[in-house]
Amino acid sequence: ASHAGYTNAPQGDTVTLGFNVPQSGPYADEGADELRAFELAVEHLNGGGDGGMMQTFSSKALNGTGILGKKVEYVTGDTQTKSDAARASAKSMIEKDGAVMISGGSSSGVAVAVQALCQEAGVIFMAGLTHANDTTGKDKRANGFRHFFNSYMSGAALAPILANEYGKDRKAYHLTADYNWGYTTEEAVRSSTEAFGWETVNAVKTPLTQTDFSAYIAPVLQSGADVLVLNHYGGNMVNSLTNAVQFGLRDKMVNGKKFEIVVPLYSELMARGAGANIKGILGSQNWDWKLEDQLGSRYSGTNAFVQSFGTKYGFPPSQAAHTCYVQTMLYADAVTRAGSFNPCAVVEALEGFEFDGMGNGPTLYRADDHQCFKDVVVVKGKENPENEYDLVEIVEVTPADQVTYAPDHEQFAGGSLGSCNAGA
Amino acid sequence: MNILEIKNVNKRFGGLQALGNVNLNVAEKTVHAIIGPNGAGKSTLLNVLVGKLIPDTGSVMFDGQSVLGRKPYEINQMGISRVFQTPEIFDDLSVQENMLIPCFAKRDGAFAMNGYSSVGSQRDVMDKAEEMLVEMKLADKRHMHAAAMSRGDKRRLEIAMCLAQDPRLLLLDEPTAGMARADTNNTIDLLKQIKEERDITIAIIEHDMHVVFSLAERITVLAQGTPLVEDTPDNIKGHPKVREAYLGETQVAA
Amino acid sequence: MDAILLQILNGLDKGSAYALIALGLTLIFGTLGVVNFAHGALFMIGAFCAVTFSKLLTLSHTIIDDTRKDFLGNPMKVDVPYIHEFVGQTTGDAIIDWAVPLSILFAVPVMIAIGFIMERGLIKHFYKRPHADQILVTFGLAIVLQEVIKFFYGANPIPTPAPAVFAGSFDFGAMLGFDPNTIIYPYWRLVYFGFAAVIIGAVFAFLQFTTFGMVVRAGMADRETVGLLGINIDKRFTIMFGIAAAVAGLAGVMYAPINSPNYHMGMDFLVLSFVVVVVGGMGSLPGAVLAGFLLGILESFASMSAILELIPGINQIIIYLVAIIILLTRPRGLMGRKGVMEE
Amino acid sequence: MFGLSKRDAGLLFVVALLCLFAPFILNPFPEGSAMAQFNGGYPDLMQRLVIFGIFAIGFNILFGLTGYLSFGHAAFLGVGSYAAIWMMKLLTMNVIPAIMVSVLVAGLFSLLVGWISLRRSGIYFSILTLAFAQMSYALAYSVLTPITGGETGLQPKHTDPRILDGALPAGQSPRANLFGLDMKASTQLQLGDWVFTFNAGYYIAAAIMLVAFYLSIRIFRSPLGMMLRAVKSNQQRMNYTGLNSKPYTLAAFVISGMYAGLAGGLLVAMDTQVGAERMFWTASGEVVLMTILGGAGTLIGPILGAGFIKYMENIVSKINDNVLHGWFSFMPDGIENFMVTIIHPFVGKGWHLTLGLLFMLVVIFLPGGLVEGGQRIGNLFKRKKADPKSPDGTTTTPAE
Amino acid sequence: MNTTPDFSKNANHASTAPAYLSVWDIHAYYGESYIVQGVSFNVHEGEILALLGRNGAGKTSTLRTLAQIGDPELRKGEVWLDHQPLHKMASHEASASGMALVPEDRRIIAGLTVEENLQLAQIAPPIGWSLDRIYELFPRLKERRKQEGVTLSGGEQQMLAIARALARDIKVLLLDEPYEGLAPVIVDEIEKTLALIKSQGITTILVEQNAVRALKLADRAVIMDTGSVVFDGTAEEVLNNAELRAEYLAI
Ligand SMILES: Nc1ncnc2c1ncn2[C@@H]1O[C@H](COP(=O)(O)OP(=O)(O)OP(=O)(O)O)[C@@H](O)[C@H]1O
Ligand SMILES: Nc1ncnc2c1ncn2[C@@H]1O[C@H](COP(=O)(O)OP(=O)(O)OP(=O)(O)O)[C@@H](O)[C@H]1O
Ligand SMILES: [Mg+2]
Ligand SMILES: [Mg+2]
Repeated sequence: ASHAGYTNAPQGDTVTLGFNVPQSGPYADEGADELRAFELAVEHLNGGGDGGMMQTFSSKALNGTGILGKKVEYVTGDTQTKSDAARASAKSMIEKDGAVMISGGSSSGVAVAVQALCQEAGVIFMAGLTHANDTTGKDKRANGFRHFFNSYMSGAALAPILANEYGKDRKAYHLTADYNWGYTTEEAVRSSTEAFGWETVNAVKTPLTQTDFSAYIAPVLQSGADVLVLNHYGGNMVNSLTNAVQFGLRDKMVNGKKFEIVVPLYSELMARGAGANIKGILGSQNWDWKLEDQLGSRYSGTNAFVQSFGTKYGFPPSQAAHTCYVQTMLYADAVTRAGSFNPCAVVEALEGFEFDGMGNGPTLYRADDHQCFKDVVVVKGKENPENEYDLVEIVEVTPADQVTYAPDHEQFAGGSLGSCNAGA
Repeated sequence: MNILEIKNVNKRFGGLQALGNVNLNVAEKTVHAIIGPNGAGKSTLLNVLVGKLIPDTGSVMFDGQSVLGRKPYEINQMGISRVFQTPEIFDDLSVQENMLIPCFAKRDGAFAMNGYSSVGSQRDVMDKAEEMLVEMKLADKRHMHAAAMSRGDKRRLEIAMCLAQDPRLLLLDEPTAGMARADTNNTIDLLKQIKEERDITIAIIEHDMHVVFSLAERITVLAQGTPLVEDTPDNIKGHPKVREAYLGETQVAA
Repeated sequence: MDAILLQILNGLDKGSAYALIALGLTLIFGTLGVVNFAHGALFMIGAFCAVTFSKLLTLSHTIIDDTRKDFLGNPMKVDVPYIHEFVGQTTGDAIIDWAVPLSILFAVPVMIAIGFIMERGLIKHFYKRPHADQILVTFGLAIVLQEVIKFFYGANPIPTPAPAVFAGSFDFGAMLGFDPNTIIYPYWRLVYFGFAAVIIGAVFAFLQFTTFGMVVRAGMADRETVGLLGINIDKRFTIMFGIAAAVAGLAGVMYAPINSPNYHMGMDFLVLSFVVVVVGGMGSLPGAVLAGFLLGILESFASMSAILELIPGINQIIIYLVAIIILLTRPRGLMGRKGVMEE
Repeated sequence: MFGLSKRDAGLLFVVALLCLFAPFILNPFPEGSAMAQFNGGYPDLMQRLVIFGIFAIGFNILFGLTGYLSFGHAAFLGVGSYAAIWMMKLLTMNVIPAIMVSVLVAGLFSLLVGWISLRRSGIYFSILTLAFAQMSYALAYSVLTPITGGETGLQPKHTDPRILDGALPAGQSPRANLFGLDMKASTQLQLGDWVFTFNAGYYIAAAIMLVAFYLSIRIFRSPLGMMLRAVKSNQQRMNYTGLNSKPYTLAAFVISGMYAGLAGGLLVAMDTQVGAERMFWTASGEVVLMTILGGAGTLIGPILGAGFIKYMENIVSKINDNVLHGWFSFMPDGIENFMVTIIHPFVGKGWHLTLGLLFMLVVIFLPGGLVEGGQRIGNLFKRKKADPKSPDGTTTTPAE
Repeated sequence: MNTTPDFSKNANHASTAPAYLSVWDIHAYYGESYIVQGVSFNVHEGEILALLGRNGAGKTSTLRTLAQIGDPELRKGEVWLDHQPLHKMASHEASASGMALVPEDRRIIAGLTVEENLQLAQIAPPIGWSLDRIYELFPRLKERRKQEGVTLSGGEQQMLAIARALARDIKVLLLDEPYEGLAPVIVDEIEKTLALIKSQGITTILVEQNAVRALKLADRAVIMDTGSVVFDGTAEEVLNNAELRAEYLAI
């Protein structure tokens, strides 16, 4: 790969994308699902399979001949869910394999680290699963884009439904993972539930490395709280929820009300890990594979994606897989519309881009912070799941405008996109 | 002039009075032997002298300075070196390196941040170590791993290491135990010679009466933690109590 | 008051897990002197014994139910456990429900076998090697075991619930005259606590009331001499290893309902269990148990929000802080024996 | 030469050559060939190899010589990194102050930790160091987020003050440099199908590694080095020989802490970001493994061990099924699939399995680590000296 | 297994075989260092054999080889005790067959009390003297029986090491410098003990630097130098052969 005005300008008739996902560590399964989606996306871009969401995508630029006529190839790497390892892996994709775009990831720490790297190197970063506000808030970068929703949106989407289901006179107790994502999620859920009249009786931080949460769960009842909010993700969430249910919290009556547990950010894999404990618990998701079936064609694209993913792999895709697939498609589309792989051209094509048919309904890639704005799905653990992929039911969908915030919202303040970097 | 003055030293191990009111003076530039039955407290006394044990009561003065409460390395730097009952050497180092370390300790003191120049370039120390190796007939084993030496050789090495420091007081805990006869004799000669040449004081614990009587100018007999008698070798030999409690029949004859 | 009582109870329970894990480790590490980085993996394999056993019980054949549709619109496949056919649906479900306690029967032979194989095949050659080599080989082994489990079970936690009768919690508060719901305690954790007590007691009794413990301690201090006394120390080391593996495994089996097992749960506990063993003092079984409970209780206290407000972040570091303080004030931990791994 | 013995100078020379020609040595396969997957000659990996080499060299000064097994050295690396990134945020993107301050800060921190931890020896010491490192990690990840960036770590930003640097031109991100020479600056050399990349940052890091290696040889051969080995061998004898073992061990601890800080600073210089995971116990464990794997107490072993682990991590983890199919595509389909199925568990997401197996194989068959493997190969070529009775036969020279 | 060794290759030994303990052409290595270089000798039942030689001659190594410790490793040669092939056994099996070694550095086991050190010897059969009987011989040990073994004085440790061997039912006692570090009176005691042991039919190999003392007690003597046997004969022969004494024993 030599100079052509920007980093890793594709030579010859192929273009290389880098898919950087956790393959070891606690999120390895999520990473594996992301990778499946990436492979599917590449297949579709190169004209294989049934084309998936390419058929429903509102932009018709893509036609199954690769990107700008170049066959799409890809390299993979292991982020280990550590920012150092993720950067090392991304760098090898950029320096060794000549990737023009990096995508994937399953945590905000990794997303922010890799996004900064891509900014420096002059390639595009299409974030995978990252939910902390910072990714498109104080750590936003011109070369980075996030399709996934964020903590603020979770809070904004959940609060009205919580108030509706559990009443406005509730006392909440927060357990919060003691790191960035935890802080932003707690803040988002707190401020939006308090706006509906909830009282926050206590918020306790729990170490990331904690596995047994009994010491944190046990005092909850003593505090007089009647709702427990678990600002936890991954293994933390599985364990804290399991512990909470073990303590019988869900069978208790406090202040004359049934005790409730809320998990702001849901994921299918976590739900599977938590098993029966998840039943009846509310949370939010970026997307769910049943959206189109249950809520109609506003969410078109969903079925097309589920169909081709399910046919290839035998089970429905996770939201992590969905977001990675969509990000790949959006990138390819932006390149095609821009007519160039030049990152700055791609940035221009993506900024302010409005699209539909990718499973989330009408969506905007906002120019100010490179965050997608779309509906947020509020879900609940299913009482009688039919199989291990059918663990949640959709409660409601909060429309995009209710979760939209000003670019300079205080929860996102402190960063600046800078300008796009095309590299060498 | 006494180089070492031990006053009223007591040491208990649980119910055992290992040292009971030990008073003992060692005159400068003499060879003073401490003998006594097994478990009499001889090694314990040495442990007190080198700072390995702290006595319950009493005082120990070396050359007018108290040694109590000082760290072993400080005591050594004052001029007291000790050979242990079971050889204490640097097993993982070569014989030559074993010799070099005390030479460096002598030259540079308890700590020196000498991390840049190579060992080989320190000629003075290298020469001194070499000299001792030759003197102790260890020169041909120079590059041997110290752990792989036979026990007699280990002992010789340990003595050499202590001598290399030019101590003012040399404490020997059964230095010739396990040494072949020939080497025992050589060691006796060597110690005599060193004492003459370097004017040092030697305190020696030995069960080999041949060694004791060849070297010692004064002998203290320790029994059950207390000095029984202190006298010249000839008087000790004849002392009935010592014969009965310690020497037995054969030794006197031999 | 009730808050403190609650945290003591909590700590006892957490402590029983720590103590049990540390007990297995101290048999190998404190007693045999082998730095066993694979201990966490043994714990993890124990938990996966429970998972595997549940899976075996629910081994099914698939029938196609034309009346229902799956997510792609094809006819639904329904799994029917064989056990339903053998013993009928109700008994079958009851057995499946009791899978975790039942898997003890399965785990004990499996773990002992793993312990034997590991010792005979690998560790045996490392007794005389430097600790560094032991670290490398057992760490390698731990990774391999972990990856094997990951290969078969994936990285996601696998819910492994306790029998339904143990669901919910016991109200100590009400019993002791406090307000109801102030001191509650899950039944399964009471079971775990009791189980830990039994195992710890059994291991103590075995090592205390037989000469086995003394011989193994002697063998660790000086294998050569013990051999000279006519004792086949190799055999005893192997047995000891088997026991340690079984203890680790049982700790894992019973822990499965508390935290859904995943392939890296062993690594999560590894560092902690080393800290517990060392704080307890090398070579001391009671020390390890005591340290387990002590650290468990302190950790519980540090998680109280009143304390967290006072010293933010204390819950993150309490274990290490206490470890440092204990190791600085007591040279060999709480009850360590002299000369074990001090150089 | 340079005050080294011929043999040591030779070793240094070989390492220097390896560093100099690493872009060639690590890229033996032509671009686009199936084997190109194994090429490691791209800047990031080469930088990592030498930086972790420095880390391991330093660790070996403590562990290899004194036998004190620190399980918390990653903390010094992490602290060095944080110091460096703050220099870049506050002062300048020039790497010189960043690196110097990282060494200094890590040195001070290791002085504190060492001073406390060295009150104990053996496993008790290891656990003390581990405890300090884990506390550092936990605090950096959570409570100290305002200073460390917590989960998302720290990267230079436009908005940083950087009082010594002028304002950045639009569209430019802050880049680490050495008086204007960009760490990322690379030139490429194309020879037929082969492409070799020469990167400024790598050569700077490699030069620093050579200096670090040279200093470590000097320490090994110096009286200090000998005293440190004496600490390992018999501290009791040392104390009764009038030597205070404490400051010696502390010196080794601080030196190795400074090496770790240097490595941390260089990591930031090459890749301007820090995350707290850098201090997690597994990172401390990794340097232990590197050192043992290569051969603890040997001069070159730690560098080999570091290279081995980092190469595995970066190369094997990237081999996915797609690549495997590419390799075996010349075979009939059935055999191709079979081969892919066989190899699949060991590469890509299974790279840890390979790593674990290799750890075990190396330690079982090469008790002295990779260095021993090298010696065995060397012996194959040399004429066998068949005199087992010669004294040299029984000597184990502790170094090299 | 009960076959007698084939000594036909070595005429010297053919005449004395079959002995109670036969050591035939043993070669042993510490790693790659070749230390015991073809040692052969015979010991008859109830005999005391003095094994003498300079420091580093290989006496300890020979005893360790006989006890099958494994370090040095016996690579060639045979050791037969009462028709049992010791060279095929591990050290604990050799011990069960009646071989007992009192090592030169005593090897008292750290962390165990005096009494536990003795009890340890009585775990595996065959069991020898009772603790009471041992304490009768060494009252000092009885006094100190609750103390940790390694904190005993040097001489006390030596007693314990010998006592530990007697606690087992043994056929051959290998003593590596048992007098070392003992007060002369105690040496007298131990000598008496050895005579007593001999009277009970136990065979003894005694390694000792105090050659005169050893030879006075012994029936036969073997002298070693640099890993091989240089003399094999009666104790008297050595005492009477000034040349031999001067060359190898310096007496
Ligand atoms: N740490 C200790 N704890 C308990 N008792 C001890 C300790 N150290 C020594 N003793 C006891 O103190 C007594 C004196 O021991 P010491 O080693 O001083 O004797 P010694 O005179 O050197 O004898 P030997 O000539 O046999 O070496 C012995 O009875 C010994 O058992
Ligand atoms: N572990 C070892 N590794 C290598 N060589 C060794 C080892 N132990 C002893 N040797 C060597 O074997 C030779 C014989 O040693 P051994 O201890 O058997 O002699 P010895 O006759 O018992 O001497 P001593 O009277 O000094 O005890 C010596 O040269 C010694 O250096
Ligand atoms: Mg003594
Ligand atoms: Mg010997």
